[in-house]
Amino acid sequence: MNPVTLAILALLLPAGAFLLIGVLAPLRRSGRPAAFLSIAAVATSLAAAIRTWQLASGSVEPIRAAWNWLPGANGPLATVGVLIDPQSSLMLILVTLVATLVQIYSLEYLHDEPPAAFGRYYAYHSLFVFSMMGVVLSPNLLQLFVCWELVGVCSYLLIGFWYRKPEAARAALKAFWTTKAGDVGLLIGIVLLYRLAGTWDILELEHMVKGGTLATAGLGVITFCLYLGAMGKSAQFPLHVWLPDAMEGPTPVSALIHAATMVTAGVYLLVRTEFLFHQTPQVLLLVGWIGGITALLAAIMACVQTDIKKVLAYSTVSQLGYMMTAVGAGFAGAGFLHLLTHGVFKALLFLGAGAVIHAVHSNEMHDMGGLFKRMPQVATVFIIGTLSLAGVPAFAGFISKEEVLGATLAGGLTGPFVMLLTGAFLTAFYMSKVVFLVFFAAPAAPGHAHGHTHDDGHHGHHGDPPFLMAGPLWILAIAAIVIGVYSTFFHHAEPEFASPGWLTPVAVAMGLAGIVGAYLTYQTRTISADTLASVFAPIRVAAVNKFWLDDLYLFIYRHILLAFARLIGWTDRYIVDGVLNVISAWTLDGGDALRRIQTGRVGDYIFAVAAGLLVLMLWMRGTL
Amino acid sequence: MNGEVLAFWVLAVGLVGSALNVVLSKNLFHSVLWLAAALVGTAGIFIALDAEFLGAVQVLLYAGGVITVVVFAIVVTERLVGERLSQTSRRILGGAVVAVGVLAMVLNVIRRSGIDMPRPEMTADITKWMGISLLTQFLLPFELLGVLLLAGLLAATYFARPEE
Amino acid sequence: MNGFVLAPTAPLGLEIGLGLLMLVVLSMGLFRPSTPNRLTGWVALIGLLVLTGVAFAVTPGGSLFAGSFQVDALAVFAKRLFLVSAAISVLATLGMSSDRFAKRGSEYHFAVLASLLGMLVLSSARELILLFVSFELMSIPLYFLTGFLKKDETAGEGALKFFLVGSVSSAILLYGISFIFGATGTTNIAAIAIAMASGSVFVKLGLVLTFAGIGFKIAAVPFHMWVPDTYEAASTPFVAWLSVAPKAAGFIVIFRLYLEGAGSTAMVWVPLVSAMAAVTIIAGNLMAIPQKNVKRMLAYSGVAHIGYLLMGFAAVSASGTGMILFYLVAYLFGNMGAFLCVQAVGSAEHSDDFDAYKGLAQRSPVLALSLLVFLLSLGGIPFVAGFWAKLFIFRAIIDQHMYGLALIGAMATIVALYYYLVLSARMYIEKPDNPQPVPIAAPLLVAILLCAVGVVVMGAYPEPWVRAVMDAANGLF
Amino acid sequence: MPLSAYLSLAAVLFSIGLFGVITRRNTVGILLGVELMLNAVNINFVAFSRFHGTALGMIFTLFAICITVAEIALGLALVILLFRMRRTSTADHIDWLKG
Repeated sequence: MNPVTLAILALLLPAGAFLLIGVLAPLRRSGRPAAFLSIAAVATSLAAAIRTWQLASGSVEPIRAAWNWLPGANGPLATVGVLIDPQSSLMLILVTLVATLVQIYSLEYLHDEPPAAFGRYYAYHSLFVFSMMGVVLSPNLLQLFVCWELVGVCSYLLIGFWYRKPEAARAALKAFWTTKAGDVGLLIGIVLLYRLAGTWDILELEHMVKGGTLATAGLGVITFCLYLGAMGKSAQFPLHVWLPDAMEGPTPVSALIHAATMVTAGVYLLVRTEFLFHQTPQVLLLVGWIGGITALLAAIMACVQTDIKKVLAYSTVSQLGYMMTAVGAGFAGAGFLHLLTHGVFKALLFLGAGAVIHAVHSNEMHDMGGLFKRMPQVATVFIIGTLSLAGVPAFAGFISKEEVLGATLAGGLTGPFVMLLTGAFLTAFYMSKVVFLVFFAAPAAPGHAHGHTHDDGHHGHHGDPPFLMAGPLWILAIAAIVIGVYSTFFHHAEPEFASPGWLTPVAVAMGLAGIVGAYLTYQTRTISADTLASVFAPIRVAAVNKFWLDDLYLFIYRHILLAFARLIGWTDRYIVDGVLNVISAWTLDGGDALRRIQTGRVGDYIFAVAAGLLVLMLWMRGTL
Repeated sequence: MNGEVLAFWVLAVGLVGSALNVVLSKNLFHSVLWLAAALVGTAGIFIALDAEFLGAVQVLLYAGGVITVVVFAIVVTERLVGERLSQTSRRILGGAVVAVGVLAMVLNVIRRSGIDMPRPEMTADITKWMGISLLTQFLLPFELLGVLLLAGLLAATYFARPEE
Repeated sequence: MNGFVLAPTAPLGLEIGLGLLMLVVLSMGLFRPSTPNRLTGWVALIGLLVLTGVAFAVTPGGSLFAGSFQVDALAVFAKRLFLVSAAISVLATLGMSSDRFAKRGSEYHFAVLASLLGMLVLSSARELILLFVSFELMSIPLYFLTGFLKKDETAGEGALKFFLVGSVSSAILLYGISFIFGATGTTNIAAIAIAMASGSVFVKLGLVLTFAGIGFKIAAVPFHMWVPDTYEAASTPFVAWLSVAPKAAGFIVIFRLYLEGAGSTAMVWVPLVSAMAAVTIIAGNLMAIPQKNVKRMLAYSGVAHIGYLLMGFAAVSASGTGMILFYLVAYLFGNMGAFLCVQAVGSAEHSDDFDAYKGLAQRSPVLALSLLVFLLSLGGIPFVAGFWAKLFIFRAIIDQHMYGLALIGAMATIVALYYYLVLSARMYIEKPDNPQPVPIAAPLLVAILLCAVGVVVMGAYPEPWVRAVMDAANGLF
Repeated sequence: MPLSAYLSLAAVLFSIGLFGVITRRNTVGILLGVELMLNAVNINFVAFSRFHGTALGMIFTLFAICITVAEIALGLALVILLFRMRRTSTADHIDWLKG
């Protein structure tokens, strides 16, 4: 099969699964069969994706296939199709791989859900996979936008999966509106882009930029708008607030959507439209700085979290900041590389955390501790994930983080570079803290044990999880090691930029320093955590309060938006409604009056025909 | 004044008179008879226009067939209800305005058309030509007409037949 | 019989096939009179499906009888449309519970096929005699079909009204044709087009009269008054067809006479047609609002849709014409589907009132969802077929700078949404009086789902349909 | 006589028929009006045909007459059906369907 067929196959299988599960109510309500269908579809997609990548990496030119969707006067207004190049095919593998593993993992994780909810979960999942692949493969920005919105809807549905839980429902809404704010920017951006370039096709746009036929006037606004969309989706400061709350969803969802795939869509969009951003250096600079700020702030916030999923969530925000900084430095390739490796090990970390949560029925790290003995497998894979994230050589995150740091330096973003370097230390610190607190430190006093329990499930597995959960963990862990070893020792791709020789030792030292710091603080307690807290008190307070951003938003919401809404509401009720009421009353009266013409007497009908004829003749008498 | 002109005027006056009676007569039965007169008058017009075959068709089919059917229908319905069918008119003013309006428009167009071409001599046997072309050029509408009559007949018997 | 003998009739293949099918259907009634069975219906359906398949294999080209019968792209397109709609209607009829359709199925289906034969010939007719005869062949069985349930209190009334208004209109139409013939001395549309270039007043008078006659058939205001009464009285699967196919046929006649025949003279028509379109849209939508009976509501909304189609005609352009065809296809699926849903609910509830639809979503989710999709399509909501249809029509007239008409059309769309949504709210928000699911006969369900698929597919991927209609329309310009 | 004389006669007959269909209360009366209108049309066709020196219009008339026959048979059958159900042939009383 040729790559286009394969890619479309990969795209349509989950869509088909979604339709089947969605339409056939008995299948959906049966639960497990729906799950198996969904898993079979996405696993086949994975196989197709791998084959697509093999075929695509052999071809120099990107493979593009498009069909007309909206016909227009001069050529199609919009097309649908697929664009296959190394980037999209790699991303396709990441999406399908993580999706497959997460779906298998969920079989066990959501074991206690009622069958109908189970079916619903897999229906959403299939829809998500389809839409995400739609974003990845999209050859034009319109299709990308449609799929982008679909992805947002799926995220909303899955965050709110336990919709009876008020926090979940609120978190879902928050995620929806925050990302929507960015999406409005994106929509404006692509509409403006069409007015400027007359096309949405990525390859054509790139061609225009290369040929110098694309006007640069106004391009800055467009790229800024595109960036706004990416900012919402990829949780960049200050639109990152939704992502930690999104942890209310089931943990496998967090692993798939809020770590590995959907949140990286913003980065992917920027990678895709890199050539446009290169035309507008100011916007690129903004991207870099905001990326750096996001990376640092989120890392700080991660240090003070006590909920294991929240730590991972802030860590994700932070890492997205890393990717964005690389993009902002002008080296999108480095950001994309980090996107791929991060997808693997962050999914691993989330799924590992899920296994822990599943066992102890709590998200709070106080309730955990000393779990290494009870669940050695989970601990091992979690440590592998941590080492990857900390950027330790021979693990997946090492090379990609080096590249990001090198790219930032090469791009001249010294300020963000310092932030990222600090962030690297903090990353290693908070991740090691999690590892020590959860797996090695002595269990907390039993009195602490009943924190608020978040997850479902009634019987805990006090031990390593069953095969369905452990299998995906091991696959991801092995992938993280293989990628790490391969990239560290065997594959020295010549980077697009030269990084100074001191970079690698410094970066590694930062990571190690973080690990050691955490070891001393949380394992041996050589350094008192309280002392640490008091030393960094101002930062700590700020971090605990999420830098008062939520409060600021709340203030804006309460005092400005609500007042505005009241004003609008008043106008709506008394002026617009008044006018509408008058008009609709006229409409209804008019309808009623006209209805009376319809007397039911055929003579009147004939009279209407004859009179109509006379009117026609009188009208046309000028030409007769 | 030659024969054709005389015939035209006689037929025209007769036609208009009987047509008016068709639409104004109070008695439905009389209306039908006046219609028969109008149809026969039309046959005369056809003959004046050298369409003898059509004239014959008009008398046989229309004046013969149609009128018989109408009379039959009236008799059937009168027998059903057991009293004479009366027939009155309403919307007379509206009807008159519309009818006169349409007439005025059409007459105006006829007056302005300048269509009055000379009447060509009859060169061929029209009836023969009609017969031939019905089975050649107009074979398709001719066949369709058969289907149409069959469908109309089926429909008429279906509606008129008392419920089985 | 060999190929040599048959070859000259090849362009008439579909019509001959249909004629044979009619013979079979009729003789089944002759030999087994009044035996209740639905065999004739199935035979008619299978025959129609075969003919539909053939119609989709036919490529344009070929003519007979000195050009009076021509199988051009428009004709092929129209034939497919007529066949598909007839097949859906016959399929739905097979789900009717009334035993009259079993007892007198032969007559019923014969009439459907006879009318269909008229439509098929009509779409190819480029000669006035053939056009008129096929037009009448299409019309007369419709009167019969309207009154088919003659034991119903209102069936006869609906048929009589339809018939009386129809025969007056038919007389006016024929009067118009006589003037067109008189001005040119020929009945061939191609020859008329040449003769019309001079622009005789008789031609214009003839076209005015003809327009009134066709106005009845397509139900443009003020020639529309038979529509609600007839629709309410007749059996619903037939109404589904009546609301679509004869309207399409009316537009085919309009294309033949006004675009092919009148050519550049057609521009004279623009103000008149625009005004008629505007009046039809406004009146149709307004009168639909106070309706309590869903069939009447759909009847009036159908009148409004004719207004949109006339808008496309007012554009007098290839794109306008093509978009009429697109609209007709979208309307075929949407409107037929909606009527078939009415049939499903009506046969269970013995009522076509809005109240019968209370809580339908809880009773029969699939039926409610289908009806919702049809209503959304008729209302022109994005990403269902009707949206593109309206959008394309608007674009065609905006291309001609007729902004006022576009504005009226757009505003009326909002009014239309009102009554479509009232019905949707009944289905989705209110609680059902009776929670039992609505029983739907399998053939009816299949027909409904076919229409739903059509609406959704056209909405999701309009491109190939647009290409098809533009191919059909381009031949006229 | 000139062509316009025949056309004018037809126009008068057509208008009388139109008046009839509008004003008649009885359904049969309306049908008679339709017959008058069609009759006028036929005169038009034959007159045009004769003056153009072609038989096309006469063929048209032939078809028109036959179709009219079918139509009137159908119409009268409907009238009888209605009469049987409602005991009336007055068009204005057949008004159950309205609004």
